[in-house]
Amino acid sequence: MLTAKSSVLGGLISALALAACSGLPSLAASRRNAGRMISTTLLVAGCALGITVLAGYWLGGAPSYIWSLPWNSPFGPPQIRLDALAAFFLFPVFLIAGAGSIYGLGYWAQKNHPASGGRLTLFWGIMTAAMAMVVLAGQMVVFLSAWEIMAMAGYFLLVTDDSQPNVRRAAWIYLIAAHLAALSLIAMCVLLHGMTGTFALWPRRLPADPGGISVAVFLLALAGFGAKAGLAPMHFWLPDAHAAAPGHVSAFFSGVMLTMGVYGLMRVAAIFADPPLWWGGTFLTVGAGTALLAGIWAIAQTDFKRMMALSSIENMGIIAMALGLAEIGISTRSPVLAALGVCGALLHMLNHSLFKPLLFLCAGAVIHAVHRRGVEGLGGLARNMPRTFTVSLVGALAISGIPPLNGFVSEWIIFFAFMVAGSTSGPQATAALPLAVLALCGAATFAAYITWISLIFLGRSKTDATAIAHDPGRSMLAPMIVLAGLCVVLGTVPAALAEILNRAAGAWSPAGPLPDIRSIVPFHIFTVLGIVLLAGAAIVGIALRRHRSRRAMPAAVTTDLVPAFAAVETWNCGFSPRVGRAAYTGGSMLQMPTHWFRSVIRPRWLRPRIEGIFPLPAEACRESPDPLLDYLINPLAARISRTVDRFRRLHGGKSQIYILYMLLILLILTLSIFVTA
Amino acid sequence: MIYLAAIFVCLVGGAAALVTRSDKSRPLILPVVGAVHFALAINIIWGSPVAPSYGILHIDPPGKIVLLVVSLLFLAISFYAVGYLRYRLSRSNRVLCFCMLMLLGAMTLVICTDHLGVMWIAMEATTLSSAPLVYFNRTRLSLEATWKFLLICSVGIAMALLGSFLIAYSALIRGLTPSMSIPSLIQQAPHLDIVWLRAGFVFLLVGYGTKMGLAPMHTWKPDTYGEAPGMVGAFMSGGLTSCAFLLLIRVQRILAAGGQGPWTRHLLIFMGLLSMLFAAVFMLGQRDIKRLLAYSSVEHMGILALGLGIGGIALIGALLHVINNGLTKGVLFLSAGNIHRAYESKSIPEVSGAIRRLPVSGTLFLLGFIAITGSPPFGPFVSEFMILNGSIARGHYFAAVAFLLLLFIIFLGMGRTVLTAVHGRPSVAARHTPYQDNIWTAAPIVATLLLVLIIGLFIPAPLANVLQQAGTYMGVKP
Amino acid sequence: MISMYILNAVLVLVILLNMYALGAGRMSSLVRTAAMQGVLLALLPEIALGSRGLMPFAVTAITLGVKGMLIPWLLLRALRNTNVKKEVEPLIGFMPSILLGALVTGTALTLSGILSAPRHPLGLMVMPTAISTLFTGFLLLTARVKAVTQAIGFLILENGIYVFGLLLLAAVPALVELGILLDVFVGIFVISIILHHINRTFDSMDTRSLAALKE
Amino acid sequence: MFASLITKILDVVILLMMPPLLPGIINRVKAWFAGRKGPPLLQTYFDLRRLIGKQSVISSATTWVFPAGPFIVLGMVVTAGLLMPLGPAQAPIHFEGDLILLVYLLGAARFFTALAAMDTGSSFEGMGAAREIAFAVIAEPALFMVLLVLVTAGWQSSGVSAVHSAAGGLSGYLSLSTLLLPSAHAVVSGRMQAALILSAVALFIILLAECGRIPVDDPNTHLELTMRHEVMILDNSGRLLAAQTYASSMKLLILSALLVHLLLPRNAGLTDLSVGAWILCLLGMVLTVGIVGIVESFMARLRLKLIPMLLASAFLLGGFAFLLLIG
Repeated sequence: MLTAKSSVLGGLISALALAACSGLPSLAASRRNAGRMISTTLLVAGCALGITVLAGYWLGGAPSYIWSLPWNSPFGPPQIRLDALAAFFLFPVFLIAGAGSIYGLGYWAQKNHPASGGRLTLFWGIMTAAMAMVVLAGQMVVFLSAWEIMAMAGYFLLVTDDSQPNVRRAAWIYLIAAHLAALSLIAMCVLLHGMTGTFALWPRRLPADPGGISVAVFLLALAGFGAKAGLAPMHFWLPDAHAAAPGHVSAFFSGVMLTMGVYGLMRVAAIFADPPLWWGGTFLTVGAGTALLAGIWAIAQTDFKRMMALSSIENMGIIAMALGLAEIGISTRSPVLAALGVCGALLHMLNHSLFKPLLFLCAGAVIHAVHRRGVEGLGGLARNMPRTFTVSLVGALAISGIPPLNGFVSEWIIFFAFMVAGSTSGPQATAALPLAVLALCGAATFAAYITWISLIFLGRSKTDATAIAHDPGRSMLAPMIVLAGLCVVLGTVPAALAEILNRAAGAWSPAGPLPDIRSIVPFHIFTVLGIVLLAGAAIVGIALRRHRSRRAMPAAVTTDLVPAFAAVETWNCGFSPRVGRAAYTGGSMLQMPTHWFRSVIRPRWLRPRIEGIFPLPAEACRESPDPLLDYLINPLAARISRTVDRFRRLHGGKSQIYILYMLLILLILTLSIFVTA
Repeated sequence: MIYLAAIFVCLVGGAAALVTRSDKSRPLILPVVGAVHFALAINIIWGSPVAPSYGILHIDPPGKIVLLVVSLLFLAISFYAVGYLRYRLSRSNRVLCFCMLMLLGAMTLVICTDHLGVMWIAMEATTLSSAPLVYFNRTRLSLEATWKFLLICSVGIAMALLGSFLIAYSALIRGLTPSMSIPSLIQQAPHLDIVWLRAGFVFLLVGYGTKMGLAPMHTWKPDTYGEAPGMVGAFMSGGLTSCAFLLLIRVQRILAAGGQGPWTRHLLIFMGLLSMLFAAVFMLGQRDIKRLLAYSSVEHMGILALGLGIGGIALIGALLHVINNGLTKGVLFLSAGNIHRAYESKSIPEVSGAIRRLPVSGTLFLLGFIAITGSPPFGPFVSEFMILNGSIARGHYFAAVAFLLLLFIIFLGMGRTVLTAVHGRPSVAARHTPYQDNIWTAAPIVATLLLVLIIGLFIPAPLANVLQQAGTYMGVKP
Repeated sequence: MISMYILNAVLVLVILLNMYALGAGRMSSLVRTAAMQGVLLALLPEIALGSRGLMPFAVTAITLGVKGMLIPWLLLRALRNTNVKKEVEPLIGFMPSILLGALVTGTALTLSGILSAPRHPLGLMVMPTAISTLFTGFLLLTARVKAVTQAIGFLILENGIYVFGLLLLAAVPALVELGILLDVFVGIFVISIILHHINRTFDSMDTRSLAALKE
Repeated sequence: MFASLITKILDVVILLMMPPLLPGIINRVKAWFAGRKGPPLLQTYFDLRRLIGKQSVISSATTWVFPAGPFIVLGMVVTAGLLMPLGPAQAPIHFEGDLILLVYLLGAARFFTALAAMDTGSSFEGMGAAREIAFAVIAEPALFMVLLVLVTAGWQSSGVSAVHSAAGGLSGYLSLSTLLLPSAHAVVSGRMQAALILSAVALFIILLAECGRIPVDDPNTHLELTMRHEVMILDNSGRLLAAQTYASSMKLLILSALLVHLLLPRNAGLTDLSVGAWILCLLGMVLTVGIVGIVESFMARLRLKLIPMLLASAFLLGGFAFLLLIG
């Protein structure tokens, strides 16, 4: 007789094992497509099993389980724990891993990439299992191991195309950040162990910390998890990494790996029953700073994968802000604020891991179709790739928070939380000020995604790169459609998640139960609104159904809603109508805000010299590399390596000098003899 | 006389190597001796609950750990050597095989004695028997490396001799009967003269620290490991240095018994961090993969010294790290040796795309790098985590911060070179060299890496048992 | 008592030889100085402590043979074989070297009361001599250019340790003592062989040509 | 119940009927100041009727986004309007947090306007869309700041802090219909009045920007380079143009209603069916657009690079108002 507990454990372990080993067939038969198919099937089966187990777990009331594994380790038995919060973070792991691997069948087809395809599949599976393990870990060593395996697997996914120097460079920077994060977390765990005397994770509701260790724990957690989540200033690895990785890997990174940082931050935020107010304040400040910077940087990008990566950073900042509000709610004993904050953070996390992978998959589909990454030179793809266009539009609308899509619901909750925070008396009301950042980010996201959608899909093509483009195959399209569907469903029926949110928030809350989110947020109104808006859109759609005009005009069409369309060229002030190149480009579309914020964005203008009476054709463009990397980290690294080079003379090859070193150290140590202990 | 048997096996093997004529069949002696030695080592370590003692021959629990590493590593290297030497038939391997076995014998003697004088003799013997190994390639550079190795290690080992004398002298000056046997020194320890005892420790630290490769006495290491064949580097950096560390553990125990524990700990932490700092500085921008590994060895010796200095759980961590470092260094040096063979160079940018050129060795090298930089799920992570834990538990916050920072810098330095070497595309010249991975040169590395992985996942009960013995022996409260 | 006089006289001689070694300008005289020092030191236990049995006597005999004849012969051969310059090339001049050596020796002699064990049968001179000799060895190792000089420096360094070891003859079993000596000899022997190889390969003894391995 | 039904119907009627009047008022005011006779007050109604009857001209470069855009925009704006109390009574739809939805719906309208503009592939529409979305980056935070001031003022004047109340005790304090309709029992301070006036000034600037009026945009000129909103709908004709024009005038109505309600005395205690109050509100809106007309008569369009400054000052005014309120 299996108990519910052991069946959940068994199911999860099998799901993880399936995922972790799924890459082996593909690696073994790297020249054949069959291996890849088996691998993908295994992975999808594992993910489906995981989701099924999770569903059963939710239906069973999401109790808190702890398992100790019979295992010999110097740090006590490894533990796995599952509670409502962990289960909440597990869902996107399985979903995106499964969807992404199916997408990868078409995107990184085995027949085109026999060597790297196997590797990619192998590390995809390992990454999936490791991320699930990060969430499930109930002991420091298990957690740190899973964390590092995740980071390393991420590295290998990133260097899938390692013959490209820019890919290697991005992967290297990623690895530096990942290692920095891992070391911070190791230090954090060691300090936590010093504080609690146990290796178990995660401690909850500790009484106040009399020593100052909790400060270090908090800051290290912020650095470690913040680096993974991409909170500024530890975000520097993120844009390049996402831009360099294959499409579905970027989706995986941005949709799931970043949320592992969020997960850790949430766990750390719940350590103390009565956290100091500055914890929440710090989350809020860091989150606001991150969101603001990333939002502004995002609009300056012309490489749309970089733009999406920056928008991921921005969303992580928003989540951190919401978490900060929740923490402030706990500190100020305001359960309403705490519930709003944590539910906003959780829901936005979930939403982000639906629409951001969707957008990356769309971006990947476009790259797959036209073989270029920038928005420049594209346009008019909506005609060649109508399905991709539709799902991309859904993604862009969702991330811009347009009702009735899912992004709207979570952003609404976070705005709401801000307004609640602003209504307290006392200085903590200033916590509402970052509301402006959230609004600015919303508008910046708008701007960035309108630009992306319109320059790629709308208007006319600027070059003939788009001529051969077409919708991708079924294996790529299906995951995109599923994700887009989920965006719509969660936007219209958010109430379906209310119970899950309640439980996850309850599992998080370090200070007693939180109010039911349904009593604060009018989910049913969103549903009504969603149905009305969707119905309206459907009516417009039906009414606009084109049919041939009875009149004899060529290409003239008419519809029920708008009579007698006359199809002509766009009015262009009398200029040659078919010149798509005169239209706005990625560089020019958002030039104005880029110019306003140039002191923060620090764009590089590459302007040609135009001289003479008959100047040669010239090109101008703008680059917006990461300012932190460009103006701080790289120069610093160069300076350090120069300094280090000076020390290398110590090892100059002369044996006499080497013996002199021995004599010197002997002298120094001899002097220490006379130091009394 | 199981200890003598273990040493005798090496001597017999050495003699056989000298008389064997064929360069092709001679290397086969190595695995045979390795296997017998390993069996004997297992017997020594786990054969009886209390280690037997024959006069000056005795093994203490930390020695068991080192013996395990040395024997295991030699076993792996001996199989590798068979494959490796097939590619080096252009020169006689008689001296190489002979000296490898002598080295093993000397190391066994170092481990299985409790007399400071004998330890010194055996240690000097390791220096002498490894010198011809370094000179195996017979190039100008290897000659220079041998010269420096010999000179610096000889001076260092002379200091160690002086240190041993000084410790005995500290008894003499108090009117006690001088002795160099560790049990009697431990007995005398509370009555020894503090200044001379400390002086003895300083000289022993510098002396055996030289053999270990602690900075700033590490100067021979990059030259030697850079010029010696990979298998020699593996054995020296994994085995020889561990033996030197074992001697420091034993000496530190005498000092601790004399009430000088805290003072020695400060010295050891200082030397440990200094070594890590030197390693970090020289690893940044290091383009030669073998020299890089040598500095990594300096780093890990620093970590060992640090763990010994911190004590408590960190000491257990250091002992575990002896195993992890030894085995991982084996993986790294052996795979680097294969890469060196395949590229006929050991520096970037000549070496690039190793994963494409040598799928097995390249991957192993990369995994070894991941392991040695302390990433889970490999063993070094566990031991480094224990050391870090110990340093926090015992209030060495500065050491903990410095440790983490230096680990990060070292990761940067090492990663840059290793990743450049393994990724990318191999040059045309490198694609046309004769070397290809084969079962002899790849399987031992894979097996070693698996062991490192196993230790990272869980500590097998027998090993945990020995670690616990060592902890109790060193006075670590559980 | 007479043996004490002889002992002290020999030790003073050893110190003087140190000074001479620091000031020696020709390689061959440097080699001979070291050899002479070795011979004196080998004879010392027999002189100072009287006969202690067969084993120590054998040790003395071997030491005499190796230090007094074999090693000087090896080193001189290495010097004779080549067209290397026969002069010692100092990094720190001869006079400063002697002054430094004298300074350390003087300090050690001044502090001999503190450094030495009370009531040790060998008296107060052993410790200062050991320190002086050790320092001389280090000075030759670090302040001379040629590889051969370094080898000689190492030889003198070992002599210093040997002097110190005289204090502890009782503590060290004869077998161990023999082992130590054997190791020292083999060590120097190997060094000589390597020197020979260096000589052949580089056509010089100059360590400046041995500085290719560096960062 | 009956009263509320009446007011709701009244609200919807005003929402649907009144918007085209507002541009007419502005034009008349401008004409009066210019000493011209000006177009009839109801000119926009005539324009709309005529446009609905006309045939559209559609570029062949477009996709379905172009013809659908104006209708989606209209739908979004109408929905937004249903959330805004136009008179002294609750809006037809009101719930906790509807003010956030209002901003989002207006944002969605902007999204589709810009998207439909970009669908033509013309560089002129591109220019308009680029400016529209760029200005929104600053205008949106400013608008939210004003709303934050409104919420905070509403809570302070109610004397309850929902943050400290236990589960589910928000009772409508985050709804426009509660916040904008002052109750007689409200606690009012001078600080609060000052903050509300400051934010009203900010809102007025936002209104000028959002509705494309001088000094941010010039709705009358046909020099494409100076325009923003008009240039975005340059290719629209027939019913598409009608939908856009109607939607933009409705946006003007919504924002001016918000402005009027912001300036109502906080403790006025208006009742649903008081005719005087209804007239007061409607007159307020007329007055607001009248002021817009006056501004248009006396100011020229600002240089493009100064517009962000203007919007940023609106944002700062809102921020100051908030700090004043909580200080």
